[in-house]
Amino acid sequence: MLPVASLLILVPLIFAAVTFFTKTKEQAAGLGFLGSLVTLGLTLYAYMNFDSSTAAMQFFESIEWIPSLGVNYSVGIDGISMPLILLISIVIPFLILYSWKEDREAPNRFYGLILTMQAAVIGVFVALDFLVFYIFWELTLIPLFFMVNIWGGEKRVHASYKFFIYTHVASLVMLLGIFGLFYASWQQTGIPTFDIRELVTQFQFFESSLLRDAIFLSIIFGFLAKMPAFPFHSWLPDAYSEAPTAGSVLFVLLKIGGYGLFRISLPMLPNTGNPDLMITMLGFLGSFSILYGALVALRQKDLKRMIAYSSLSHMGFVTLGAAGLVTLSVSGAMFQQFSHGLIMSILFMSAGAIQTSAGTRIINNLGGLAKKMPKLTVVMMVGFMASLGLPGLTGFIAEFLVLTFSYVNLPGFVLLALLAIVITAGYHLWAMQRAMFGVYNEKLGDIMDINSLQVFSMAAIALLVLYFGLNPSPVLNMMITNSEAIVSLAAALGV
Amino acid sequence: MVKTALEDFAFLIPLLPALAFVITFFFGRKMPSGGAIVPILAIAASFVISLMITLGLLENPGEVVSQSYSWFAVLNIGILIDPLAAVMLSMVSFVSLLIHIYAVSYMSHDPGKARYFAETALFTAAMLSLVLSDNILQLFVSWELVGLCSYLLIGFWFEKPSAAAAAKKAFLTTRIGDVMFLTGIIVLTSDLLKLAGGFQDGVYLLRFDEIFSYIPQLAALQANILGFEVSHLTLITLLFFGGAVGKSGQFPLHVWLPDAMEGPTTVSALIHAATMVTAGVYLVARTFPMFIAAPDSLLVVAYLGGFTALFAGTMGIVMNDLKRVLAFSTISQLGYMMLGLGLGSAIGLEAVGISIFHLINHAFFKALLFLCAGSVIHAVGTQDMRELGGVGKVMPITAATMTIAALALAGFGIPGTSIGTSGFFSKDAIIEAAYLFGEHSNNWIPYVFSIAAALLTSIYIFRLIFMTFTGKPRSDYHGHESPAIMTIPLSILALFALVFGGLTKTGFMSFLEETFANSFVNIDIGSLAVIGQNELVEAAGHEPVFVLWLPLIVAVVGLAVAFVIYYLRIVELGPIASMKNPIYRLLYKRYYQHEIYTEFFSLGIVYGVIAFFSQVLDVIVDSIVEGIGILTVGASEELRKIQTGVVQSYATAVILGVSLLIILVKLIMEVL
Amino acid sequence: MKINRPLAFLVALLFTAVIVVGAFGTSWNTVSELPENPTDQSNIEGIGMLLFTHYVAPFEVLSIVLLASLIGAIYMAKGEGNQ
Amino acid sequence: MIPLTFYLGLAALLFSIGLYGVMTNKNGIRMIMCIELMLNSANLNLVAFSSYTDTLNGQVFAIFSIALAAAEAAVGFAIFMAIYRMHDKINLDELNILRW
Amino acid sequence: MENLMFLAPELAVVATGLIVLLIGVFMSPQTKNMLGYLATLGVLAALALTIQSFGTEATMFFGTLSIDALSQFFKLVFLAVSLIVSLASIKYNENSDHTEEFYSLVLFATFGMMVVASANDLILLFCAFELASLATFALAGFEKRNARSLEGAMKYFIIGAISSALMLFGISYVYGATGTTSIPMIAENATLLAENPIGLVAVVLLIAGFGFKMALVPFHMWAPDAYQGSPSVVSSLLAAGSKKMGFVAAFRVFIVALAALQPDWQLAFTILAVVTMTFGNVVAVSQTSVKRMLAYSSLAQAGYIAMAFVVMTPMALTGGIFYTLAHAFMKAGAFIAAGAVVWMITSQKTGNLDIPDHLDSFRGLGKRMPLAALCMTVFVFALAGIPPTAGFMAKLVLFSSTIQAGMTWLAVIAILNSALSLFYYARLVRYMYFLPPEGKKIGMPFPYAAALLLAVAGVLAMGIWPEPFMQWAMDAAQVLI
Repeated sequence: MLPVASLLILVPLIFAAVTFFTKTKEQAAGLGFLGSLVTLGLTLYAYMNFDSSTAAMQFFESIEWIPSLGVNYSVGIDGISMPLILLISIVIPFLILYSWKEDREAPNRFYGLILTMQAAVIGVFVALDFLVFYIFWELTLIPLFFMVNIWGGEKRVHASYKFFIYTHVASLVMLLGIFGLFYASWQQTGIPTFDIRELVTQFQFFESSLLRDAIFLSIIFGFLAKMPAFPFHSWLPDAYSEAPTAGSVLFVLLKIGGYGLFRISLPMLPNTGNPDLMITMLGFLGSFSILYGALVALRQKDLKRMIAYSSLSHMGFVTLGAAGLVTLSVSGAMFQQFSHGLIMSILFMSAGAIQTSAGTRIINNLGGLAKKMPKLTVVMMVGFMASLGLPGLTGFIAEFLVLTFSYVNLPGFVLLALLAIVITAGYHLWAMQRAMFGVYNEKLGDIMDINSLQVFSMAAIALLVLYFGLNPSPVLNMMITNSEAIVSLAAALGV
Repeated sequence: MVKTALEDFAFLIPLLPALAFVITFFFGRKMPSGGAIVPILAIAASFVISLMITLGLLENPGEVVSQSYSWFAVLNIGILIDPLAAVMLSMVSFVSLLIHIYAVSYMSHDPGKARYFAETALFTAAMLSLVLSDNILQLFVSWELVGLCSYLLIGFWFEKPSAAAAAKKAFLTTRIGDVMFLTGIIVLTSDLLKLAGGFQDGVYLLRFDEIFSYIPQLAALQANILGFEVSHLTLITLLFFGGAVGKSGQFPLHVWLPDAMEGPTTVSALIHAATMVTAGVYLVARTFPMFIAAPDSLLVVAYLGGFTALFAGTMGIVMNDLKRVLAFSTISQLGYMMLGLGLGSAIGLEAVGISIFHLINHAFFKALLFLCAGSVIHAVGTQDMRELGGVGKVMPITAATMTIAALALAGFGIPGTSIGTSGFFSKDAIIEAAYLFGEHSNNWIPYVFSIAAALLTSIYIFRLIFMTFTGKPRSDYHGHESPAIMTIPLSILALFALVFGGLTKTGFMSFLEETFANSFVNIDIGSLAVIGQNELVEAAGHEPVFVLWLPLIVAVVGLAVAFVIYYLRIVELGPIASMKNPIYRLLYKRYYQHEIYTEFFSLGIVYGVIAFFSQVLDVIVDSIVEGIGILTVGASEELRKIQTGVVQSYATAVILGVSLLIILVKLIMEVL
Repeated sequence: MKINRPLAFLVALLFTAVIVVGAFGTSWNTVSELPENPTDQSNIEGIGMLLFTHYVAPFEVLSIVLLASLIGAIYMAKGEGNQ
Repeated sequence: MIPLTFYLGLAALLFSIGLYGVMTNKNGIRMIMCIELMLNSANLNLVAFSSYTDTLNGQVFAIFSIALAAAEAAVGFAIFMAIYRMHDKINLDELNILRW
Repeated sequence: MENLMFLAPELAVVATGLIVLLIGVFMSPQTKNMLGYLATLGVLAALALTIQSFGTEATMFFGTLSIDALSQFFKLVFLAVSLIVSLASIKYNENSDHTEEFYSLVLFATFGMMVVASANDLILLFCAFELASLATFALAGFEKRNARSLEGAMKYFIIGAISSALMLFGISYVYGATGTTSIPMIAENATLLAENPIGLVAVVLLIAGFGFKMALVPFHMWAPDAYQGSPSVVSSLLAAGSKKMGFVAAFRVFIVALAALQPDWQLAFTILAVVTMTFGNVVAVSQTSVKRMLAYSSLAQAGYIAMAFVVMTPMALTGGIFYTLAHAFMKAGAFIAAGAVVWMITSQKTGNLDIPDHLDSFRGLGKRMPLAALCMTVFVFALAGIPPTAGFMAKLVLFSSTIQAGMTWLAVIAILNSALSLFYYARLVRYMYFLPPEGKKIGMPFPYAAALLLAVAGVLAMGIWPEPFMQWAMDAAQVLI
């Protein structure tokens, strides 16, 4: 058996390092593509050998690292991480293909950063030690920062710093929580350890409920700000919309916030001082994010900003589903992460293509693009439909599971979220109507449709959206297995 | 043996059109006439399979086709072809087939015809899949797909801003209903979870038989909404009905339907007759056991249906657009169907029979009406009735078939016999049931609604006929009769519109009554009605004579009015039909729905107020973050000035620092 | 404003006050009588002894200090520019 | 016998005078003189304590500190000489190109 | 007779200094380059001797000198810095006639710091402190034709002299109250200090004296100017080396000698730490001179390390001590990288010659001097506390210890500061890699390259395999408790 978990980090990292030293655009893109393909191969290998009937950790590796602090390099994959690894491994090759023909400065860095990002994100997913987790968590910041800062739009510098510092603060607060967890457990057991699962288990034995609440809140703050959820989302519209297309896609692949929610926060939740309050808080943040994101998206003039707010709205489902704390609502939330990654990739690629071709993203300055860009229109339509939760596409499965099964515990919040569904459909269709349909805006001149590589990569992702929308079981089953483990833990405590 | 073999092909019914969609979408452009042959063959095959299954069921109604497969989690996909589904399947595939054939010619000049045929194939597939769902989720999925296809097809000519807007409107309006439907499913699921005590392996929670088996418990659950004690079942069924209201264009979510004619006429035919709008009626029929067991639900259905029938009729009589008149007619007729279902509170399961009977008949004559209208538009190039007139002379077949359709719509026939148009039998059945209901509960509102609507129906449809086909041409057009490929479907439909009702009148009802008592589910509607506090009465048959004749009389009166005004033209309409007349204006403006719905509610309240304040909130949240940044940079610029560069001031700082530190520490220590 | 004499005065005064309050507020541990060494009025010998025994290490370090300041001073003061 | 606090008060005063000088003088030489004053006031403290505690360490320390003060002054003067060569004056307050 | 073998590292350093000085006199400027290598070798030997003697414990010279884990650890810090600086200075002193002065001063300063690390008597401590100061005064002004260098040296000197006067004044009170200058003896007799107001006065005066070296606000005023004005290699020595001398002295004097006054100095350090880190980070945001920015960042880092005095748990002390080593590598390396850029600008005679370390000089450095840019990136990310670098591990231990002690508020302040620092560090990286270069590619001189790689190795080693360093730091912290 290959040490897949480690290889999944190492391979993209090595390819990234090599890519940084390439000279031409073709070399950089080619090498990047190769690296992402190898990673995809490894991921598929892991997926094939993955047993989705058990919630236990698979492909487990552990090496002692800093014994005096109880830090180990331990990695593994389970049903929470596998789908997300799959997601990023699938999208990155297509992302590279999509960007292949674009001309830009320093392509070697561009592709190198994409692979670095991939390695970092996978690192977060496989890490089983808080320190390793945190290290990769922080590492994800760097590629994104530079993505926005170098290749971004007009306000890129501002947007990149805002994102960088905002989420860094959030992750530092999370780090504080981790410290608290670490020391409290150390005091409890007399043995220092940074093992995620061990610490999460120890959490329930801490005597002070104030301490438990403080730890829980500070850790979840890091996650919520990363996802993001209202009201910690301020960095999102700027960063998403100023980033280059690939950067925006990398942002949506940055599923580490939600991942942390499932891996760390949810198992801790039942043991907090006042679980009901926490659940209510999460449920509120989730459902309010959904509604609020949709409402604000409705008023956006910039296509990419609209998509960014729609992303905020969609991530609300993750929070809401997690708060639902029913097996299927939690699975739905996990599936929403997966689905959101695919769908938003298409949307940002579409917006990027429009920006490149038409030179503007302001919705009212577009119009009738469907005539000139029929291929884009088709793919974009699939993306939009998936985004507004059309059945048969992944978005629906996730939203359905989340809404239906969160309703068991959180009926009020689900109703709030349901209100947003019409609005979601509204802003999507309205944008579509203004940008793509109607009379062609002659001011845009003669514009080109997307190139064949772009068609291929976007269509491929769209097909995946369709495939997993029709047949979610390949990824959903493992999510269910793991959510069951999480929920049964909560159920045992009577929450 | 044959029957089992047929069952195995049931999955092909929606799948073949879906495959046709894929093939036509990707390769249609390279095929002759946009690859129309692929969907036509596929739908033909679906029709054949449906028909054969239906025939098989007719022999043995108890043995329904039921197949279930696990989809994801505890949910399944499956096929359920019981009598209700079977007739729907046959009708949908048949009408859709005819429309497709017709469209080969109708769309022959359109550059996007490949896309057209692909989308209509998908539309049909979605509708077929909706009909044969054996669980509520799959039904919802198909339901939404139907919505998507309607969006695509209404906006088929997307370069026309009005088409794009209409498509969006259709999708959004039905979406409101969809959300209610979804909410219903959510409430239902969560209730079922509670009642079933969690998930069990192999039990598909949302399959209809599962759902129906929990009806008594569901009815017993009470919820308190705004101070009213409401049974969960009532809540769920009303939410379902909300979905049906959206899809089937009932008041107040009917506004999308008149605009939906922005698409090609064939699309309108498909939407109005076979596919989309009937879904809502089908949903209520499908979950009828829940409705009848839920107190008050059917009453709501009946009132709303009756009201819609009348309400739409009032608008129908003032419209000048050929297709728009038909659109309002559809809304009105759908109102009848809903009314028919709603009357189930008195007549029980028979309601499903009469309602679906009307649905099927309506499908034939409404498809015919639209296709005829399409034929006229195709030939003449305009759809404004004020510019038409005398078309009958140039398009005799079209005129004849359309007249038949109009007769069917108005419900001409001889009571007590089997002679009559198909619309006559079904509509009269509903009106009679309404009478029964009135007699039974002393509540005459539905009956009054239905009679009034029948009058209006007759007026507006004959107004249409007279304005279009008779008299002199009112504008300069060059019409010609449509080619055979268009007129043959017209003729076939006309035949059905004429005789289908009479032929199947009795058999149809009894066949449909088997829907809820067979190998899949076995429900005693009577006991459910008791739960729902609905007292059932014995079937019809002893109504007074005037009840039987009144609908016909009303129809004839309507015809006469239209004849006098629009054929003989002996009444001067000018002062009445002017915008100065407030009633006319109100009707012509369609009760100011656009102003209320779009401009006031959507743009004003939602976009202007709620979304605006959300955006303000967003700016505030963002300003806090930005403010911290600006503050830091400002502080930095100010604080660096402390470092003056003069060494003496540095020394001062050091010494002051020492003194102050001592004092500060001392003070803090004293305080603590 | 490069040099602010009143401020400097106040700061110096504050410093004095703090020190004086600190020093005067302390009950110092002092011998009752100043020590008298009858044989050697000064205590050079004692200091010398300490310098070369107890404090030999600082003494050695001091030699390096002097050397270093020598080097530094000579280097800095040497006016190569005028040569 | 003179109380110890007299010495301490004197030393504090001398020290503060040195401080005041450091804070107000422009001329580098004067500043070094003020610094010497401060160091010597500390020496005064040391010697006084040495006497009043009957230990010799303080006096040894004072000797060390005198030597160190000399070395410090030497380096200081050397730096000022270099400054003088460059600017032809040693008004330290005028050297403020490095700031903010 | 004392076993001088314990002092072998110190002797090696001072002997090398003397030899360099001596033979330098007789060498022509062209051959003086080898002096640098000689000095480097000497430091290397001392380093080897220190590491070899890890674990030994002894007190020498009548208890005035103590060799223990703490002193060993800090000797390691100083020697490491000295090694990096000596190596880099080979290039700086190329073709200079004053190589011997430079190296002997560097080595004597290093010697002074090493003695401070093991000083167990205030007299020795003071003398050695002065040695390190005096040697570096001259070094700071080593470019005596450069107005900035001289101005920096002058400010450094004036504030340094005032501080040593303050320190001496403080020591005199400690002596007066306890009657002794020996650190263990003070600890035994500190009751009088603890009970009287003079104790607080003495503590603050001592803090002022050490704080001058540590560059704690408000005793930091000289630091930005001196760091900016001095030759980069000297800035490196000041920021990375002599700053740590302040810390080791403070560790010994406060934690060991004045343990009885812990409430006083703990409070004082609380104020100073918070003010220092906040001030340093906030002001660094608006700096355009990279060396000045590094100076302010150095302030901030001093604030972090000072947290060890506030928290005072074994973990915190371990963290603080670990941090000093980490910071030594990071800051030494960063200043040397800045020095390489300054060299590039001045030797090319293009760009902002007036302020050669201006941010604009770093434009496109990734293209002009790839190695320098890469190393600088590592250093600034380490300073910002981005894993997997020494800075991260150091912050991890230090910040986490505040949580352990229940001082969440302090951790929050530190963490917000740390986040703020990202802003200016990231800006530097952006200039280096993502702005177009304003000149051609320059070959990297070997000494700079070697020094930078050495520092990078240190930073990464501590970040990736922190265990041995952590153990040493723990041992060192054990001495204090």
